[in-house]
Amino acid sequence: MSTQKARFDIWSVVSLCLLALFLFFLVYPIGRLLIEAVYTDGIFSLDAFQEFFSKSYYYVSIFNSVKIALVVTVFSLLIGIPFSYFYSFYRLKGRKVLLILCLLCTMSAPFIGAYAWILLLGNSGLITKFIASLGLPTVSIYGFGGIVFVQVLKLFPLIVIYMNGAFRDIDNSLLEAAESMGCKGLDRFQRVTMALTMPTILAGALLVFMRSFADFGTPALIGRGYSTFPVLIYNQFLGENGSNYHFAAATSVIAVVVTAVIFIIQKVATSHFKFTINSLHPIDPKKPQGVGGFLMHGFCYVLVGVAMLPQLYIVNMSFRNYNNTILQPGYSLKNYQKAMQKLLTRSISNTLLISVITLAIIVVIAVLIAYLVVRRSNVLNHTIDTISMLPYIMPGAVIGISLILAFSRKPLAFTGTIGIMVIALAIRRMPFTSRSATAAMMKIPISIEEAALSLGAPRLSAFVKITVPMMGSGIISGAVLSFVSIITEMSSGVILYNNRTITLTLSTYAAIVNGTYGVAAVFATITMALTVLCLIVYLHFTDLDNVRM
Amino acid sequence: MSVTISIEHAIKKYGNLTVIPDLSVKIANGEFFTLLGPSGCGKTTLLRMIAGFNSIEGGSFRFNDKEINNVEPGKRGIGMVFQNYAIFPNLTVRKNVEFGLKYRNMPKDQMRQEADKFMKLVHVDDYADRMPEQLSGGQQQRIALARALVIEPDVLLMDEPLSNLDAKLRVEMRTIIKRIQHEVGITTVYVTHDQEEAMAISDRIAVMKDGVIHHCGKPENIYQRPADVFVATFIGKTNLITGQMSEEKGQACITVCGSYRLPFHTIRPDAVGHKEVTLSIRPEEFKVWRAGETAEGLKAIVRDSVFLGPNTHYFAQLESGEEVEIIQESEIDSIIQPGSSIVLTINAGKVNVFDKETSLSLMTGVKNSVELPEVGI
Amino acid sequence: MSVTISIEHAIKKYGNLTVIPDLSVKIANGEFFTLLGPSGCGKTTLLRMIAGFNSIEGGSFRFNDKEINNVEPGKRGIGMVFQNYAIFPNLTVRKNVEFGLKYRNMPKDQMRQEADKFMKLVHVDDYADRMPEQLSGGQQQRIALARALVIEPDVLLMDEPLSNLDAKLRVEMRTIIKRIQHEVGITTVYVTHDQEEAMAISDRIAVMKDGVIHHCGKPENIYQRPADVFVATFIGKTNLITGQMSEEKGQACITVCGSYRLPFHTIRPDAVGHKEVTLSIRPEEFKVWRAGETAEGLKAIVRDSVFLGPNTHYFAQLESGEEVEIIQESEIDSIIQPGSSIVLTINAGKVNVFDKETSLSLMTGVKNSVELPEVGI
Amino acid sequence: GGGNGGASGGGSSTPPAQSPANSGGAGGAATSGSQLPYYVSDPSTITGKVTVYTTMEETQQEVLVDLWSKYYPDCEIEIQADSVGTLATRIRGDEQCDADVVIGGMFAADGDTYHDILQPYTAACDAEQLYHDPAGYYTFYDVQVMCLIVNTALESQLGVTINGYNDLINDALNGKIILAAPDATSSGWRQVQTILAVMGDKFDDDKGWDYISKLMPLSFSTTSSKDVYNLVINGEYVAGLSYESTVAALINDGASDVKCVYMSEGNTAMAGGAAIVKDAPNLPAAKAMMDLLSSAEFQDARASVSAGRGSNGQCDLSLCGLPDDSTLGLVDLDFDYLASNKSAIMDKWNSMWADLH
Ligand SMILES: Nc1ncnc2c1ncn2[C@@H]1O[C@H](COP(=O)(O)OP(=O)(O)OP(=O)(O)O)[C@@H](O)[C@H]1O
Ligand SMILES: Nc1ncnc2c1ncn2[C@@H]1O[C@H](COP(=O)(O)OP(=O)(O)OP(=O)(O)O)[C@@H](O)[C@H]1O
Ligand SMILES: [Mg+2]
Ligand SMILES: [Mg+2]
Repeated sequence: MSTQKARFDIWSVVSLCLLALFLFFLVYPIGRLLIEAVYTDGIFSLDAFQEFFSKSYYYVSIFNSVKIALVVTVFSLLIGIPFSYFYSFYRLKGRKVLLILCLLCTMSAPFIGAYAWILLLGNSGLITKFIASLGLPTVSIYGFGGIVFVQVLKLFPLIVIYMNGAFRDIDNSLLEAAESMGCKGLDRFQRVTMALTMPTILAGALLVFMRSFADFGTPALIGRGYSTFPVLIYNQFLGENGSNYHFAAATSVIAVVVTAVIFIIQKVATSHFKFTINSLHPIDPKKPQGVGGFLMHGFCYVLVGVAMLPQLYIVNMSFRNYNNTILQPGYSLKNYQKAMQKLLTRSISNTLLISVITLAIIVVIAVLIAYLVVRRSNVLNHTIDTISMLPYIMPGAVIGISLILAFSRKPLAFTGTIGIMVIALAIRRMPFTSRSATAAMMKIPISIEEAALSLGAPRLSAFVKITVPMMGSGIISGAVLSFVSIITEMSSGVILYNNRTITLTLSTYAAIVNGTYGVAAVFATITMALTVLCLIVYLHFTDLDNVRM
Repeated sequence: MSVTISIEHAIKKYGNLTVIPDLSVKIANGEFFTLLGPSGCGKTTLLRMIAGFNSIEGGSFRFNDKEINNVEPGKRGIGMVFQNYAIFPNLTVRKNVEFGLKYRNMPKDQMRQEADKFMKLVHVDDYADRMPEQLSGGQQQRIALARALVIEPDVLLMDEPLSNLDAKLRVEMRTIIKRIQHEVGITTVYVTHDQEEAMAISDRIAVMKDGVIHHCGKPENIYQRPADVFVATFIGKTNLITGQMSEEKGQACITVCGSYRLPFHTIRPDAVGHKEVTLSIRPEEFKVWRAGETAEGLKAIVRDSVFLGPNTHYFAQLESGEEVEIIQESEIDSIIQPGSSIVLTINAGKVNVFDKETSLSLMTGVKNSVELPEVGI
Repeated sequence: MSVTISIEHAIKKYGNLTVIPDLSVKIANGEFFTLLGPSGCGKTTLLRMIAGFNSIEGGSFRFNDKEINNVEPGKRGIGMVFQNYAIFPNLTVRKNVEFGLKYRNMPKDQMRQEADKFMKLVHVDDYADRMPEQLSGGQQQRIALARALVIEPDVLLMDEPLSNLDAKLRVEMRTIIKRIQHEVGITTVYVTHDQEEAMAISDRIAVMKDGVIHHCGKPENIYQRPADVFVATFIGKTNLITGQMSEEKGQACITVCGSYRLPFHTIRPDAVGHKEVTLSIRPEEFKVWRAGETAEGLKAIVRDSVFLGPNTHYFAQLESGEEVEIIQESEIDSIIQPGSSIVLTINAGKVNVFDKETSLSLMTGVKNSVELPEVGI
Repeated sequence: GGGNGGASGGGSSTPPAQSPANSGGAGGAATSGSQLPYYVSDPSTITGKVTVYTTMEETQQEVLVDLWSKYYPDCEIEIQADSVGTLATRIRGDEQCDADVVIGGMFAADGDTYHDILQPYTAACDAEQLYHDPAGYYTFYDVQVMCLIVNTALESQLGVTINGYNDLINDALNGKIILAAPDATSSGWRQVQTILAVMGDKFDDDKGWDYISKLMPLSFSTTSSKDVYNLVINGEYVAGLSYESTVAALINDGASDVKCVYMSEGNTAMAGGAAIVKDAPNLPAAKAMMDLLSSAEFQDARASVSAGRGSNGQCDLSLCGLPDDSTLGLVDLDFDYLASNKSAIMDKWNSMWADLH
């Protein structure tokens, strides 16, 4: 309601509180980073930027990163949307399993996933050798194609999860109306289904783009010297040869500008699709039949199967005998014993504690933001929205650094505590959840909420009792994604963690750094197991028909 | 192409709930066929089965001789107006109307023209480039109408397409629907809750209750000689009064309220006899006399009166305690005041008589058949 | 609590589009006030301004003496039935109905009882535990109704609450609405497109067009003495015929079709004079004579006839070429065949006369005021 | 205590400084009653917890933990391993950082890069050490020599023999060489130093860069030192430019089909070590740790499990089967030059890499 006159009510209070939170935890650290970028020895100077644009090997990385991210986004959409369509419109066999597996595909921690791919598809990888032994020509995992391949398999489930929510929200009678006019099959999919889910498709595309853009592990391992932005930033901040904060901060600022442009393009595109759907008649999934049904099952299971390969390989690795880095013959539980000495239990409990707290914070704030933006559209709330989106366009390491710059000195010394981990993760994951919540919110017709108000419900309880449950699909898909992301988040945590606040993913990372791959595989496997467990518990308490993910 | 629709022994269940137990009906090519019935009786359900959007638990649906039970909705050649409009929220008014034309292999120009024509017909041409959200309820409904009509389908299915329009617009729209339907010869199945509309627009009407067709026939047949008490009460207002039928020289005679005795010439010969009957007397079939103006008749006391434009309704209580409603043409300043005593006489030629036990009509002239109408339309 | 609603100089714009330019009206405490008007005239908009869901671009809205322009909808003490129902799709029928009660500090038991009572009233008690998506359109609409009524608000706002119900149910529901409204003394603003419904249920009606109230008054006033040509044509069917007014001894006389001359006693003295006028003659204000039965009158030829239950409509063409619609009580087997010549006479006491230029009524007895009705309700 | 920074070049020895901290330690009574070595402090004074930030791999950590626990059973040791850049960032970022010492990743050529987070200290065995930090911050325990890691199976498959840098310039090896980016990794940076030192006539001359320009098109660059040896061992690459110590350790661990090749053209050595973090919470333990690291006992123990070349002159190289310094053709490096020209060399490398790819 863009015309709603500004009234001072409970929502104004919420706005102000959110603003204060964001100013303190986000704007201030970013400000510190900016200062770092433009001051050399206390003097204002743009030398770092000058340097960046004077050397081709710096600025080429922009194009490389954008190119990869674009291609990955397109392919993720191309396979993610059909997957989700089959999942949502047909009763595929083993839907729950399919969904869980699909989520697991996104999960491997950076490095270890890409490393597993090398062991599978590298020059002397398992699969490569197998293909070669059949006398077939082999393809190389390295280079541009490899990065795209690995990232697409890792990121397409994000599209699936987003789209599942969007498909749930389509009112079936719209599809029927189209069909009654002769619009069917692929055509209907394009003109109606896709058009109605466009806001979600765009949100998903942006998400994948940003993830791909910020991915450090994959290009670092299989890029064959393909220089990308995150690698550049990472080296500047955390390289073994000492760090150049000044230049790294400047590079970060440039990265943020690039992603900001993409973000704005997406926002403009999305603004063309503002409409509401009142899904009183949700889609009723059909039984897949005949050849089509067979192909659908084939497509989904093969896709998930391929995407799961590195995870399976990691599980396998966790049982292999390792002498530190070197693989030995035979299987045992040695790695697990070793992992126990390496803070396994502390990692698990930290992971659960941090992810639950963070998730709670994120969901609450994201839902509030979504509401403010969609229903209380005004300058203040748009400012909040824009601010909350900032982390979207910031690589994780940049956020980590900003927090360190901001909160490592008294009286604001939060570093080294669980608190800072929660703050970092919350900041980093907030935009993703708030995007999906906003998309969900946009689809709810305002009259439903008005009905609640007219029945005497105070604004807040109308919101909690009616709006939030109706946003359900959007929120839950966002929350599930966030949960998985939080568990596997590494980049911002790497410089913030210590032994007291270590999590499973960071333990995986530490084990990799340590060269103990078997132990790393154990941590990765446990992470996976934990996630599966959480999802099963979640699915158990949710009626499958209401799994609006 | 023109289509005859045959439905045989159709069954519809939602889970354990049987909504349509066993329904058969034939709809002639080019016919304007209306489903009428109380809320929740299964009208939308039946319409959606014809369209192919609901599963069919039993029976066969045929278009001409082709069974369509398993034909995709998109391939049935139908146009549909949905009860909840189902306007595409992401498309402008024009795009909504043009939507179906894209599948008619029509040149762009002609498509635009056609869309323009229909938007004009339903008076939404001023809003062609607006988004549906910015329109009033009635305007949205008219878009749904234009969108279905513009494609000139073989079978037009409409679910309360005019429910949100005012009387003038309703009449105008139903005239347009009727005209297009007639010109193109579209077989049309229409759902409405408005009896007057059904009467005015339909070639035939099926009156349903709980998934069963109680009476299927021409509007005037249904109105004048309803097949059972439900139909009589559902179609138009009526007063049900209990009477006692007796036979006098092979002629039926009915006594109402103990004393008022009327000979009936319209009872089926085989139904004449001694039994309890239910009389259905429409409010306008009473004639009101001020006390004293006539001797024979039902004595009553006016309880209430409502002015309704051309007519005035009276609510009166008979001596037997039964309440009746009466409609008389309004006379300015001549409303009979509540409390007045009146005498009512009945126009026996119009009154319908039903067996009290079975509720079925005892009259001659009841025409009720789910088969194709004998004469062409 | 009881509430008087005063609206003064209300303005509503959607962007550049002014939907309501300047509207004032007062609604009395406990009054049943209906907004009537063609689709898109701004009824929903006005209702939503009263509810507080639309921004107000100008003017003041008051409940009793308190300006509510900036009061939260939830704090205005309103109940509302939305045109598109706005049922909570995530709650069962019962939960939908109970929703508003949660904010009335009612014990659980009583809440359940109240909900049960209202679900029964609107006949959805059988579906209490179903989700709304499993209900028919009319059933959904009734839930919306129950949900708004159960909280017994100070002000009840209803936007076409019965549009998807059949005639019987409509009458039943409107009786329930009226009864509850009356018992609790709720000030009610009602939007409908059904004139008969408006007539039957309302204490006062405002007839709107393009955001302007053309006539505000009691139902019979509006019907019998409409304030202008628009109101005359909108409320009920009417035939507009051009006539020539002349003065004879201070007495108005109107000549129609060149030859048929009628004295009028109902013209306002100040309006009597020589001028062109428009006569609004309702179909039932004609009397039909077969050719030869009377001498004075309008000669016409029957073009078409439609049987509509109690009445039959005739469409006839006058000698002047003007088309008129006539309603006569139906007689079985006595419909006048198309092509027959007839003569029409007019009941001059009922006919309304308007200035041809301004369209405004020239009659005595027009009652049109947006102020509070003088006598209490 | 604190050593005075001498201005001498790398590799030269400075006389042992006084070590005032541990004068009384040697006679302290350990529970066992046996005589403790002079570089071990009185165990009763070393208590609480010592937090070690380290770049050492797992086996080396184990050696350290074992030795520490043997002498200081009352002092718990907690280890966090990561790359030195990350560790340094973490120390800089964390006001309440509990790190006492940083072990590993501190090199003679670092200049003053880390001086802001460290404090100077001269360890007990300084006199025995072959290498000394002129600034007085670092305690060395390791001498780093470069090597090529070669996958012998693939080598013979391709029919090539790799004995030095020149053998890499061979089209048969195109795409089969892996090196670590010098701006991202210390091993990469060390390799560049070595190439420039041994391939040109003079350090950092055109001849050296000419070699690099031939090597680059054939190579894959990674941002992690580990990738180099892991991927050669896995058979992804034939040859990698790496550190001697890790490669030797991996071979000890059982890596098959790989060998450690010392470049026939020559090599460079650089001492690496540890330092005490500024304001270390447990300073006595930190000092004891430095003393221990400088001892031949630790360095030999480390060498025996992971092939680290010790910096203490009394170390026994035979323990880890490494060749003697003299066989490597070591060339001296000018650390000052390196420190001041590091970014110029990196830039040149990066530009060249961008041009050639
Ligand atoms: N959000 C909007 N933006 C622009 N115009 C609007 C918007 N909502 C309504 N209108 C326009 O305002 C006018 C009045 O709309 P309103 O919904 O009040 O009509 P209504 O009288 O309720 O009609 P109906 O009987 O068809 O529901 C219409 O012409 C409509 O097109
Ligand atoms: N998905 C469903 N699941 C269970 N019952 C349903 C479902 N849809 C409809 N029904 C029930 O089937 C019956 C018939 O519904 P239908 O929608 O056909 O009614 P209708 O005649 O169109 O009524 P209305 O005039 O109110 O729209 C109703 O009682 C309704 O409650
Ligand atoms: Mg229906
Ligand atoms: Mg409306």
